Amino acid sequence: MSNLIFLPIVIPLLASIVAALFAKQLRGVRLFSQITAVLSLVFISGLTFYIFSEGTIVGQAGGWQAPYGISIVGDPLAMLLVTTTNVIGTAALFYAPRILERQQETFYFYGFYFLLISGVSGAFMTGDLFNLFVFFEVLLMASYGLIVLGNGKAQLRESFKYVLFNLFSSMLFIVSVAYIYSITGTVNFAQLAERVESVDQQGALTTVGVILFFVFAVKGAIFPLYYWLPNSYVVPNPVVSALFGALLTKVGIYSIIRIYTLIFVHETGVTHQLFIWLAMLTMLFGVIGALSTHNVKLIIAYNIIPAVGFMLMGVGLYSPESIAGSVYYLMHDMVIKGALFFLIGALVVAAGTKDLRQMSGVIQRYPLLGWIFFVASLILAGVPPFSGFIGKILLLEGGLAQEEFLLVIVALLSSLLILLSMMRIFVYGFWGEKMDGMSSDYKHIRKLTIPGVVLVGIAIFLGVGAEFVYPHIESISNMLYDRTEYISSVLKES
Amino acid sequence: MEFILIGLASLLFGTGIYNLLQKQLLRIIIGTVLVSHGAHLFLLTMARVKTGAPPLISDASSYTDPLPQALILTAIVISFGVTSFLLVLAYRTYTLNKTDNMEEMRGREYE
Amino acid sequence: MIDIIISLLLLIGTFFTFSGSLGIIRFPDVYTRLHAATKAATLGVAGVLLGAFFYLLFDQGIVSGKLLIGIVFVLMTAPISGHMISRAAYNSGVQLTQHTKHDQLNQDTRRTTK
Amino acid sequence: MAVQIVVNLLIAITWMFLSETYDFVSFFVGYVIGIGLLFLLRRFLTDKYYMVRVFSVIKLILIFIKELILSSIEIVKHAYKPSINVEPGIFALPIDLTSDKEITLLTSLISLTPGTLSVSVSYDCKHVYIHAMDLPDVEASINDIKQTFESAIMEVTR
Amino acid sequence: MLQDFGADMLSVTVWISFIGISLSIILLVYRTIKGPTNADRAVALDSIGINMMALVGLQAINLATDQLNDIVLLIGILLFIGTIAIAKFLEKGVIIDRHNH
Amino acid sequence: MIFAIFAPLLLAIIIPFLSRWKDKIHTGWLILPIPFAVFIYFLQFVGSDFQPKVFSVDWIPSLDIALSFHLDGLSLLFALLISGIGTLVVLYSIYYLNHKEQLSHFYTYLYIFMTAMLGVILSDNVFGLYAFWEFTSISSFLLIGYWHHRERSRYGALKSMLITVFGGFSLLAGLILLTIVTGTTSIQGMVDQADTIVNSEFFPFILTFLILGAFTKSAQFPFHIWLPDAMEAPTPVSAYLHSATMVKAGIYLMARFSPILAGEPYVFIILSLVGLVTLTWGSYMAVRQTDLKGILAFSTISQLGMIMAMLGFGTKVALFAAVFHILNHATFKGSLFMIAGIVDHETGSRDIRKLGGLFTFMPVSATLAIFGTFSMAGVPLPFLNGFYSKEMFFKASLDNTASSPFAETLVTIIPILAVVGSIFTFIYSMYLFFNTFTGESQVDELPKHPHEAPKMMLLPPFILVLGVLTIGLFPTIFNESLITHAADAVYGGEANKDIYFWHGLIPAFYMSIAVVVIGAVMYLTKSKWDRIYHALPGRLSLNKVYDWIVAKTETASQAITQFYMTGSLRNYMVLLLTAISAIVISVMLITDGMNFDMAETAPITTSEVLVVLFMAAAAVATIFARNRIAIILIVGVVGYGMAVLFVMYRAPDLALTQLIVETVTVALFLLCFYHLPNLNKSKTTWFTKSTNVIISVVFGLIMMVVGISAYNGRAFDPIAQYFIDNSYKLGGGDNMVNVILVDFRGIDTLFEVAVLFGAALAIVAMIKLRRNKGAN
Ligand code: NA
Ligand code: NA
Repeated sequence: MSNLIFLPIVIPLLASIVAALFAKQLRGVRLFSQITAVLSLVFISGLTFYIFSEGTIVGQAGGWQAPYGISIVGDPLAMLLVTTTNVIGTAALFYAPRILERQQETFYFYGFYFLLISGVSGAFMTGDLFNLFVFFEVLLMASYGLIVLGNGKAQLRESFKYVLFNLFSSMLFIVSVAYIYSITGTVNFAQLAERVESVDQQGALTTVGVILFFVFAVKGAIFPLYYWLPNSYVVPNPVVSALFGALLTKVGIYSIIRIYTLIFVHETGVTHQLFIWLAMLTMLFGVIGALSTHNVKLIIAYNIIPAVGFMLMGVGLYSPESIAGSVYYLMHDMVIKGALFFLIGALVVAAGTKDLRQMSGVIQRYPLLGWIFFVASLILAGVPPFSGFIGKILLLEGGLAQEEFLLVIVALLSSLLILLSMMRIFVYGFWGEKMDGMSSDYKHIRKLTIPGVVLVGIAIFLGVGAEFVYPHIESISNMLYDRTEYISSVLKES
Repeated sequence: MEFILIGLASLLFGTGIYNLLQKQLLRIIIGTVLVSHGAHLFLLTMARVKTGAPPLISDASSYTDPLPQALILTAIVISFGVTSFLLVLAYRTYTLNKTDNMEEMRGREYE
Repeated sequence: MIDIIISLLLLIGTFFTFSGSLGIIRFPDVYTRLHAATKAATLGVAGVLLGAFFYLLFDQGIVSGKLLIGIVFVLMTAPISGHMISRAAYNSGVQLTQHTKHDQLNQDTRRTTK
Repeated sequence: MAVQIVVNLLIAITWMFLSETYDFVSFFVGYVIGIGLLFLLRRFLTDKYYMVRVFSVIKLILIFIKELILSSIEIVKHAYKPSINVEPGIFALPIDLTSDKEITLLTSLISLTPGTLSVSVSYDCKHVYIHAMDLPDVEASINDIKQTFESAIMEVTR
Repeated sequence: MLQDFGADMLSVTVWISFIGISLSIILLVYRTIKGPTNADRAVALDSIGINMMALVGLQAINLATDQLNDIVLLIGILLFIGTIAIAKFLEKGVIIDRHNH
Repeated sequence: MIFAIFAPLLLAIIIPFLSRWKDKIHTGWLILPIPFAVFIYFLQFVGSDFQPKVFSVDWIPSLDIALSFHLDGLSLLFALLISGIGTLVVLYSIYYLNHKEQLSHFYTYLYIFMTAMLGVILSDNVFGLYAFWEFTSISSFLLIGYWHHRERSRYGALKSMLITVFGGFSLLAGLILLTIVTGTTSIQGMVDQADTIVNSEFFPFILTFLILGAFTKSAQFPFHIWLPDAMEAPTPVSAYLHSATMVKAGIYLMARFSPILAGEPYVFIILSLVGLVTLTWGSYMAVRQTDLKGILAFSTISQLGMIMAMLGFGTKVALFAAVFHILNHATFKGSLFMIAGIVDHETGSRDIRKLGGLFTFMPVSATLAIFGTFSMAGVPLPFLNGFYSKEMFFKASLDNTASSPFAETLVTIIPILAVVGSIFTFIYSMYLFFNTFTGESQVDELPKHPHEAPKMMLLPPFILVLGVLTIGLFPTIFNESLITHAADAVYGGEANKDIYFWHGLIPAFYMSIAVVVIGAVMYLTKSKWDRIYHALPGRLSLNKVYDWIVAKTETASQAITQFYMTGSLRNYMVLLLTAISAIVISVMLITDGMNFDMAETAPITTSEVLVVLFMAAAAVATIFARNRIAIILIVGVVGYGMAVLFVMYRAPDLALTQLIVETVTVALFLLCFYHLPNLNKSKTTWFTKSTNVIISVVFGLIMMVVGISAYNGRAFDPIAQYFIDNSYKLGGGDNMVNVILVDFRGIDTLFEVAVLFGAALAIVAMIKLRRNKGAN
């Protein structure tokens, strides 16, 4: 069983190679990718259910026991996120052929896609700090590949900035690993967790922890390190934006959740309080950005940022409820961001423009798109009974219980402004007199809408059917809060 | 000796950052290269240097910590991959945008 | 005894290497500097490496073929590199020092181009 | 020549099998024996005994090393002189060598000779342009190179 | 007696050589930075490589290991390739690079 | 009961599929039975022996969120209003809306709204309540924006949504705080712990959050501004939302929590004050309106203020009156909206200045309107229910006790404000009726020739007027079977029992008389007062505040975002580095993170120092180099220096790799920057340069200080010994680094190759795609 745990990482890697090798046989590759994605989604879902019921599976690569080898840890949190990743990815694969140019598909879209999935899954599952760096690089490299697929002026320009920011944070990552290794002499999460506790002089460790935080903060787009995000997420093809929006920043925030609940919890008064402040600023500046533009894609891209703020808020509050809130929100946000980027891609194709000022009455021709977008907006804003609401309740509960009133008010205010930014699209873009120049290719738009519909359906389920999901999230959060299970399952031999 | 090396690594970081803050594509990339050298050097230094024989099994009594070396090796190769990509990207960016000045590539048209 | 020979090799090698570098610093133009690089430095490194070869051979009992090949390789490639650089320098228009007396290449090139 | 080397190698390996020691020393002994055998059988060989060429190569290398040492000393002298008063210049050396291999070898060797450095080869391969560190007399330099290297190279290649 | 002297001398020599070569590299770095032409830099860089080979050789004596020989050889090969590449580049670069100095 | 609540929602899902028959039959007919059935269902509970009922279905038990419904008197009253008036509104809409419109949308929204409203008033679980609450906001947004091709509709829809959702979020915070304080999510459970809540340190926050939720929803001053714009909705919607449902949700909320809140000094002050201000302001504003629906909108605002004020008084009388007035207001306001719709429908205009003398053309409508308006005005006639509750209101306004000096002042001005507000109410009621139905008719100026509406369209307002009269004539029946139970629920015990027409010559009676007399005089001389009515910029100014906030949010967002999202890589880098530096330095200082107790180090040797020096020199030189090849070569020096360091520090494998990588990188550099122009002397300002220097230096120093501290802070032996011991034994190799790479940490290596693979693909894609596609 413990060898199966590598498959979520290895299958996409192999698929990536196959897809790249046969990239010119486009039809074959498409079919291969879709089949592979669906099959591995089925497999991973099964594995996840198994782990939910039977407990964490730890794969020690090459049979070397932790902390000497690299542990791939299939704990419920990791598996939950890997499953979500694959869900969104699979949806993206069915969206891609309809929105990508042929050129872009043949130039290794599918190769990059699988590489991205492999990197993201690896980042979720690894139990080793340096290995996390490696998986970061894998997923970043894949994202670089995806972002340059447009290969136009703007794409390349924004890609350059994007690559630089990530490169710099990667370097900071290495330095942080160096610092941590110097103090603790290990890079294994579980062993780090054990050792960090018993370090005498913790000031230096806290400082290092904060530096490491910034590494993830750049990837996770936390204030004030998200400058690279909006434009980099706007210039690529919608399917790429969807993958980015749903997966990339989430890896950063996942790492924060993991590391600042497992390892650096020795001085929460400093680190986690810092998170709370940054969470507030992230939410505020994110929505401010979302309100600042008439580019519909950019509105969605900016909306990634406040969501990150919400998740960070949960880590900052550091209580079982708030962590559960962050995890729920994380899962929810992956799904809904994927959906929104799909839908907004469809909207841009349908309306023939990205500019809200030139858009109106789209719903009159494309009611399904309009209504799904409307529901997606509500989900995003955390309106009950959808998925965003569950996470929000938990986070607010956590915040209020700790009397962080300012934080709660900022969170609610930004929820309101998120709704405003989304409703602006609905009211000014979908409503109104039927505009000229709208696409009349109903079939195409319909096909572009379907993947979004599926994801929105999942998001609705995550809210309405929260009872099927939440107990797992609760146990995940308890595991995160009480670290012993993770540590013991990884270090069981020693 | 380690403190001198830490100083050098920090200097590499500093100079790298200074270059990163410039306008020309080339300088910016040079900056990333310097920063990555600095990062690798940190990894080397923080594991303590010269504490024994090279990590090759022989009859020596003590060896230098091999783990950081393995990590650096991975990091070097990865940096190389990314830098190569970045170089080609810079080249393409330059040829398409017809400038190597980043300040002329702000791209505000999306707002 | 052998250690003394090795030491001498090392010292001589270092001396030549250092002198070559000094020449590269002090000589007036790229061509004269190349003289220093292709001769003194090459010889110097060959000396040091030979010292190392002997050390491994006699003190450690290791026959290090790679080191030997390395020496030969340097000796073989240094002049080629020097030639390449000087040609590149000349073709890219690097000026000779003002003290230069003859420049037949320049004259010939002018003749053929006219 | 290639055939001879292969034969020599076979002899060396055979020797290793015969002496049942498989290390460098026995290989070396076998190779030396092979050289001797080939020398004895040289009249039965169709082309020139290859060791002759090997000797000329060794001779060339020795010349080369000698020149290298001499020229290096020359350079070192200049490097430490308080003031550098040389008269550098470029001159054309007429050559009789034809193949690329030979010319490359020559230009390389020239570069290592005291005070000279090959800069360029003319398009018709009749001249090598040489930069000299100190060029008091062009003719003398030309003769010097022709006598030492060019003949030695020809010995090896022809 | 002589052997002891030789061993002592060797360690001193290696030390002296280390310093000599390092100083030599510093001189070359100066030339690399200073130029004035790129050809000068190429020469200096080439020499730095050669000096590095010597340095690695010294370290091989210092650590009494033959594992560094690969590096010596590799430096030699790379240096050659690199120098040729740079020279080729300098030669072609003339088209645009005319106003370099 | 669950079915009763969700029946409209279920139907809403089916409605779009019903629309295929819309050519044959108006969709409204098909769906009319549902609300009626719901009404009948709830009607069966009515009776003097009513006992609260509880129905519950688990939803998310692990979060203590359930669909648990508690049907008490208050809920029952509301449920009847919602389903009853809902039925009438659907019936009315069948005649009001043309069947060519997208009726399926309309009814879908309406039925979602109906379920949401029923859910709000029946939920016992606070999160259930909140969920339904938000759905009322959303469905009313859709209803208001039903004619979304009209700019005003979109504006009104967005405005109502923003304000009510704002309130909703606030309510959520309040509800969560309540669950934190009480440990239960059940409202009844909270009511049982009223003391815990009131004495909790969170109470001020709970109060603020709840009140904000209620005020925004119930259009209390100054959040009332969304309501007039919501009149852009089709009139059936207005009749429904603003008489009985949506706007009463806030009232309901305050009533629901009244057992906890009533009597609290702050509750008294805030609710009474805001309620009365809303009452006065709304009625004053209503007088100025010229649009029939505008008058009714502000009338609604003022009536809501009145009810809110009574909830604030918190006395038995006041609470009873509040509940009673909820019912009364629903009847007369519902009928008036419908009449206004009929007038609009049949004349094509709602402008009161163009209307007049319609009595002749529409006698039935006019008759119905008499009862509605006079009841609203509180004219003391025994068959008008409005008077009963108005009189009780006056009575309650005189019956307050003060607990603080401020409250004392308030207690004295409450009756005054009550009378003033009621005077205005009287005026606009008269104005509404007489200016529409009597006086000179201007038939020619109207878009349509007026005539009476179809009988069936008159039926809904007729039924409501019938309600007005029945309640007025037989208050006791309603009281015993319905209102008492509701009042008990609000009071949290035995509330007032009796409704009398004649209380005797109590002060309240004089107040009623004063209202009628002064009101009549002022109405008759209305033209003389016009200047006063228009003296204040009034409605416009508050709207302007809203518009200003929305516009400012947008422009300020733009300004802020454009200020720092400059697109300039350098600016971003500067911000990033400054932020990291500042925070890391602060953390270092706070946690005392610097550690200068020097740990053991390797000895310093000259040659190593020299190597370090040459690398340092080269690194610094990159800054000053002007020549592009020079800079590349100098960086090569640094790279080779790294290799030397690796050799010196016993890492031969690293040195090898570094050498190859560095050479290839330099070659690639040369290749890629082949065509680039030289690095011209950049025109950077002195300021830019010095910030660059400062940032680089500071960041470098931080790295150094943290590095030194981390170095000195070694607390454990590294795990290296295991590798040293086991590389050969277990890994089968004598080069430990290699063994680690391919065996212990094989995954690293595998994915390092994956990175190279990705890089290669990306490079190929970049180069090849260009050829095929060309620059765009
Ligand atoms: Na527009
Ligand atoms: Na629009």
